[in-house]
Amino acid sequence: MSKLECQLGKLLLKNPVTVASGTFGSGKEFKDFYDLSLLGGIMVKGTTPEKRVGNKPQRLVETSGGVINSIGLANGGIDDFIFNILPEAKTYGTEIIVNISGGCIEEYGIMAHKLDLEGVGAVEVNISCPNVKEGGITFGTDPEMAYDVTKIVKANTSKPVIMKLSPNVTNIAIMAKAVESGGADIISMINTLIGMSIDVEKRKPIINNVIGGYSGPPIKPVALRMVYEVYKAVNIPIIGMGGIMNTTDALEFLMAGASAISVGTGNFVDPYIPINIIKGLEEYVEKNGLLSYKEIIGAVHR
Amino acid sequence: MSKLECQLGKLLLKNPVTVASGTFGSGKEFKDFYDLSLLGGIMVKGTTPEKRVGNKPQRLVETSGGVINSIGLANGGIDDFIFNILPEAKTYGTEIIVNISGGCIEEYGIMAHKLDLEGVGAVEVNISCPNVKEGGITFGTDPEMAYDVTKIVKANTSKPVIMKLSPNVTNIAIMAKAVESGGADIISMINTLIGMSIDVEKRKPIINNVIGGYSGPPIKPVALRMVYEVYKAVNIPIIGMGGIMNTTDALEFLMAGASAISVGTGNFVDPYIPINIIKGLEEYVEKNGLLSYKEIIGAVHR
Amino acid sequence: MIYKCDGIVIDNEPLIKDFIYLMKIKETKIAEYAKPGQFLEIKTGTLPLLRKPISIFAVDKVEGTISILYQVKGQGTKNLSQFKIGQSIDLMGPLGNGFAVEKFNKKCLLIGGGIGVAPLYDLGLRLKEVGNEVEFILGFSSKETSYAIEYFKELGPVKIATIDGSVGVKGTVGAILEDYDLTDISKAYGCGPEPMLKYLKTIEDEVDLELSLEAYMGCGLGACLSCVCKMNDGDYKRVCKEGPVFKAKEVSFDE
Amino acid sequence: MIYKCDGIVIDNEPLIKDFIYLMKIKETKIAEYAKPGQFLEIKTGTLPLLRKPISIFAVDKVEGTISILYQVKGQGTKNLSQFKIGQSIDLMGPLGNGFAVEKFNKKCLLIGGGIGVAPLYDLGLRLKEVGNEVEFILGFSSKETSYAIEYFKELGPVKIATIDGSVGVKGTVGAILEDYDLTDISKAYGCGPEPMLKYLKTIEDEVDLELSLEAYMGCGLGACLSCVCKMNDGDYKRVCKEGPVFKAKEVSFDE
Ligand SMILES: Cc1cc2nc3c(=O)[nH]c(=O)nc-3n(C[C@H](O)[C@H](O)[C@H](O)COP(=O)(O)OP(=O)(O)OC[C@H]3O[C@@H](n4cnc5c(N)ncnc54)[C@H](O)[C@@H]3O)c2cc1C
Ligand SMILES: Cc1cc2nc3c(=O)[nH]c(=O)nc-3n(C[C@H](O)[C@H](O)[C@H](O)COP(=O)(O)OP(=O)(O)OC[C@H]3O[C@@H](n4cnc5c(N)ncnc54)[C@H](O)[C@@H]3O)c2cc1C
Ligand SMILES: Cc1cc2nc3c(=O)[nH]c(=O)nc-3n(C[C@H](O)[C@H](O)[C@H](O)COP(=O)(O)O)c2cc1C
Ligand SMILES: Cc1cc2nc3c(=O)[nH]c(=O)nc-3n(C[C@H](O)[C@H](O)[C@H](O)COP(=O)(O)O)c2cc1C
Ligand code: FES
Ligand code: FES
Repeated sequence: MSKLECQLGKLLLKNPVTVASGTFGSGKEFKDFYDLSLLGGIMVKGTTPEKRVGNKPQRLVETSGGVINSIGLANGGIDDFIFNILPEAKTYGTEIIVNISGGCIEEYGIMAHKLDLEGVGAVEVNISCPNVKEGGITFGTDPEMAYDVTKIVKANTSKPVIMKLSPNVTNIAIMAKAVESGGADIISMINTLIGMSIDVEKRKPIINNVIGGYSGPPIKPVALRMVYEVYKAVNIPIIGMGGIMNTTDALEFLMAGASAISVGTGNFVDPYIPINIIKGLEEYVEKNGLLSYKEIIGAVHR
Repeated sequence: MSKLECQLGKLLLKNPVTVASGTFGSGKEFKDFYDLSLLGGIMVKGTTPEKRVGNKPQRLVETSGGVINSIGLANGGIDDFIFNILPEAKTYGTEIIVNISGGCIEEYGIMAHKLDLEGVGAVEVNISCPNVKEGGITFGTDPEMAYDVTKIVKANTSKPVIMKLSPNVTNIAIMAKAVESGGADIISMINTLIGMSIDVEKRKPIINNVIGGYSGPPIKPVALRMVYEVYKAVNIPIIGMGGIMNTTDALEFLMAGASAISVGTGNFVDPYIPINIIKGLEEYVEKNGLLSYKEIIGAVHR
Repeated sequence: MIYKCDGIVIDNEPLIKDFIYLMKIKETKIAEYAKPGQFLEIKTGTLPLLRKPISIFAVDKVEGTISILYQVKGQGTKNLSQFKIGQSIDLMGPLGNGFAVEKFNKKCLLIGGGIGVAPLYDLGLRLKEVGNEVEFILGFSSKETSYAIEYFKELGPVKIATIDGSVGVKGTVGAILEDYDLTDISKAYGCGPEPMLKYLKTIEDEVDLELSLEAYMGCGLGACLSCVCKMNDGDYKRVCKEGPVFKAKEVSFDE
Repeated sequence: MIYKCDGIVIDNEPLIKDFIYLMKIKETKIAEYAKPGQFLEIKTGTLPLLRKPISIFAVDKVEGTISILYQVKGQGTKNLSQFKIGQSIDLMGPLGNGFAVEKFNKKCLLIGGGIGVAPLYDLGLRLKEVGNEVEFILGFSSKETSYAIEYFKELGPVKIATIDGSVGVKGTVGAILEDYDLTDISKAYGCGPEPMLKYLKTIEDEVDLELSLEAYMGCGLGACLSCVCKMNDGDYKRVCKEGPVFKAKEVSFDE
């Protein structure tokens, strides 16, 4: 057995290095660089029940050493994903994890049901999008709504369910416990912080949507802290992300309590970061005489 | 009248550039560099009812382009401040704004009462510290507690009351409204994000207290977004801070809705940053033919 | 095929100091596959974090080099200007679709504004290689801020417009196009600032026109969906993947 | 008086490449006021964000220069090693209290471990200037990683200890101190890694001893309270302000 083999509940990855939703397309866009089967898994770009054109540009800007984006979940809709993207993606030889967003609880159920298909490794549930019915409160900030979303997704799929937590909350442990008690198999975290950037010449926000999701190296300390807190609060495995750029960053997340990690914004800077981290972890495990990388999961708690 | 004159409710500053609590000592430490009377105001290091030695070191570390600190409110206590620090500070020719932290609501009242003194320009209330009585929930994350703290401080002082908001909440606008309805004269924001950093060699958190407050350039996008949201939510003036390093950063905060700004971590990098920003704002106002810098407050909302 | 590789800087000269630079890079694989109108994503330093999209100005497939023409705007392009000869430079490319190059009946007209002239040199060269005649209309703000004109003159006649009239016709490229006989032209190409592209759309019915667009890019690979531009059918397309070159009639600059 | 000023690098030579460097900086004001044991806060580049505390190794008050001896550890000290002659360098100083310098009855003993030797050169020089005899005990890990010894030899006898025994006595400075007759010594000074300082505390009753401490610093000015170390009375003191030099008996290294 490989020393990097990664068991997340019933989801088995060949290694703990995945790529984060929205930063890796469906994988196709990175095929020229390396064999995608090297990856532990691919979280594909978020899908929604219907096609969405997304927000008006400018949709992304670099600021403060990170990136703010407000893509607005542009995608062809879940059916387009199933018929036009999944057939190719499932040939990549890595776990395809489908990231879903709904506008109401029922939509999450419908999407989960549609995705209960061969070739789908797991469902990752993005609860950072606003709930239209409940007047724009996001599912990701209200523990009861997060619980309900988890329940309905679980009820509609046989796949492992990954609940993706938003960091824009007062108490991340409460959110984690809510999705755990809803039956979540895995937690992935963190989604983007909400940020803003201003063009002082134009006296306008740079992102057309005014605010957007802040990601990249600057958010790492917040992400690590939250992984640390959630590891103490729940018993399900965590996929950690937020500013991971190299092996040291990945080790920090593992030691804070993540069982696997995801590279997001890093893919824009250097598409080889996930591959370099896989190599780096292999070397780390050898150098430290570990039987499995798992020995360091949650190491700072001991 | 100077084009930088800054009126924050009943608090009048000669310009909108202040220095943030905990990053400027009591001012004395920076006296060699420039005449402190140039500053709009000084928020002195946080004081508490009793002397506190603070946390065990390591108390601070640079990470991800910012800084994490966990000083633990080390200070000589409010009486020491009043008798040994204030007499000198009030000779600096700038507004002395006293930052206070209590372990329970009553303590805030007591401190405010003690500080109702000549030479104190305003009281800045730090509500990010945990409430010991209520089991460690911080005043800064519960709107009702924030309201109660504001009320008691207001009842005990004739000075302008600045409520300092923590960014570690789901909804900053609710917190802002709570302190506004409690009678706050001014809001200052943001305090630090909670972050963590890990030493992968030692497999231990770098900060002895495990987690700490994350400040500096990386938190600017989050701070700007929150100032933007709070500006829409309340009618009292805002002192904006979080990663301000230069005039452009300061302009971003003013345009997002702040009426004044504070330089924190920047003072460690270059003690002249506040002075450079004052000059920069003067130039900006001239170049753009403004009658007062106030014309750009909240500009992005228009 | 997209490559990520370390090229070697073999020249990095200011055409106008602190403003316009021409950099030549040894990188055989990208040189081999590059088509006119394609671009690179260049890592310019530790910060900025993101790579910067820069068009390919010229390609020498024999010596295995590519050249870029760039304007110093912010930190990223400033970093570029500080690369030394012999230094390695982290590139991704060639990216995007590129311009359509074929043998046309009549002449080709290449219209560039400011740093938008960059992709037109390689385009002109390839169009000539396959047997076309090329003409250029280039717009700058003034004589002092005009550059690279001698390169374009190698390939065909060049008409210049400057806003202040200090060289050529006074005004934008529009001032030249107004009186231009487009019936002589099989195909036109445009690259430049958005106001110029908007103006060019007014001639889209008179001549077959391709425009190269700019948009803020996250990945340059089609993955992040940040670089989209509006199409006439209301949909968005990715400038880095379906573009940067679009048929003028496809795109919409309406708000 | 603390100054923030731009010095000019007039020398920056590796004593051991990629490891130990000696930099000389023209900066008259700081040179004028610097006392032995004080330090500078140096801005080494855009990142790291924070300034880096570095001791003053030597001062030439006549030519108005200061020298620093530093070890490359991470990004900040790596940046330092890349400064070129003639480049300006953003300094704050002189900071901290410094060592007590006066005329003593008997000899002074200066004990340094690794890069902790840095402040002892200037200290030795000033002690001699006021009429003392000085002796050094310096500890390194090996011959290859020992440095600057010739500078100390100018000032007085130097005893060396190395962990691997490749030069001098095998072991830490403790291996020399064990057999050392401290009755000859009026005053001792120590600077080095924490284990060495802990060891030195075992001789604090035999000789009047000052230790120079290290702590992670935010401001270097006494404002942030991050750099504290524990005192014997349970209180904390700021290494940047009340220190970096403390009486050995004052400090506590207990957890
Ligand atoms: C397909 C394409 C080809 C280009 N070809 C060239 C060329 O050949 N020569 C040349 O000089 N410039 C070219 N540009 C523009 C160039 O990318 C920007 O000038 C550069 O990114 C500025 O970065 P900076 O850090 O120097 O300045 P900044 O201060 O960061 O930005 C200045 C302006 O440049 C633009 N910009 C910044 N970052 C990006 C980004 N990641 N993606 C897109 N635009 C950005 C924005 O409009 C911004 O307002 C091209 C752009 C695109 C999209
Ligand atoms: C009063 C004092 C005097 C010093 N004098 C010298 C000297 O003369 N020569 C010399 O080579 N070194 C000296 N040091 C140590 C020097 O400050 C560190 O080696 C340097 O800061 C490392 O920074 P870096 O970015 O290269 O490495 P990093 O990788 O950032 O850090 C390596 C280690 O250096 C220490 N360090 C990092 N940042 C700081 C900081 N802001 N404050 C304090 N310690 C830090 C930490 O222990 C860290 O683990 C002194 C330190 C102090 C406190
Ligand atoms: C351009 C962009 C698009 C994103 N789209 C999605 C998405 O569709 N669904 C989702 O759950 N997260 C999305 N994210 C969040 C990332 O998956 C990730 O949680 C976040 O960026 C933090 O990781 P990083 O700092 O490594 O980028 C997106 C992030 C970026 C930068
Ligand atoms: C070392 C340090 C100590 C601080 N101490 C206090 C404090 O005592 N009271 C308080 O309200 N805020 C304190 N803060 C928070 C700052 O006042 C400020 O709100 C925060 O650092 C964000 O601004 P910045 O990014 O410009 O530093 C402290 C910050 C730092 C870095
Ligand atoms: S830049 Fe990412 S899709 Fe075009
Ligand atoms: S480093 Fe700030 S008080 Fe010493």
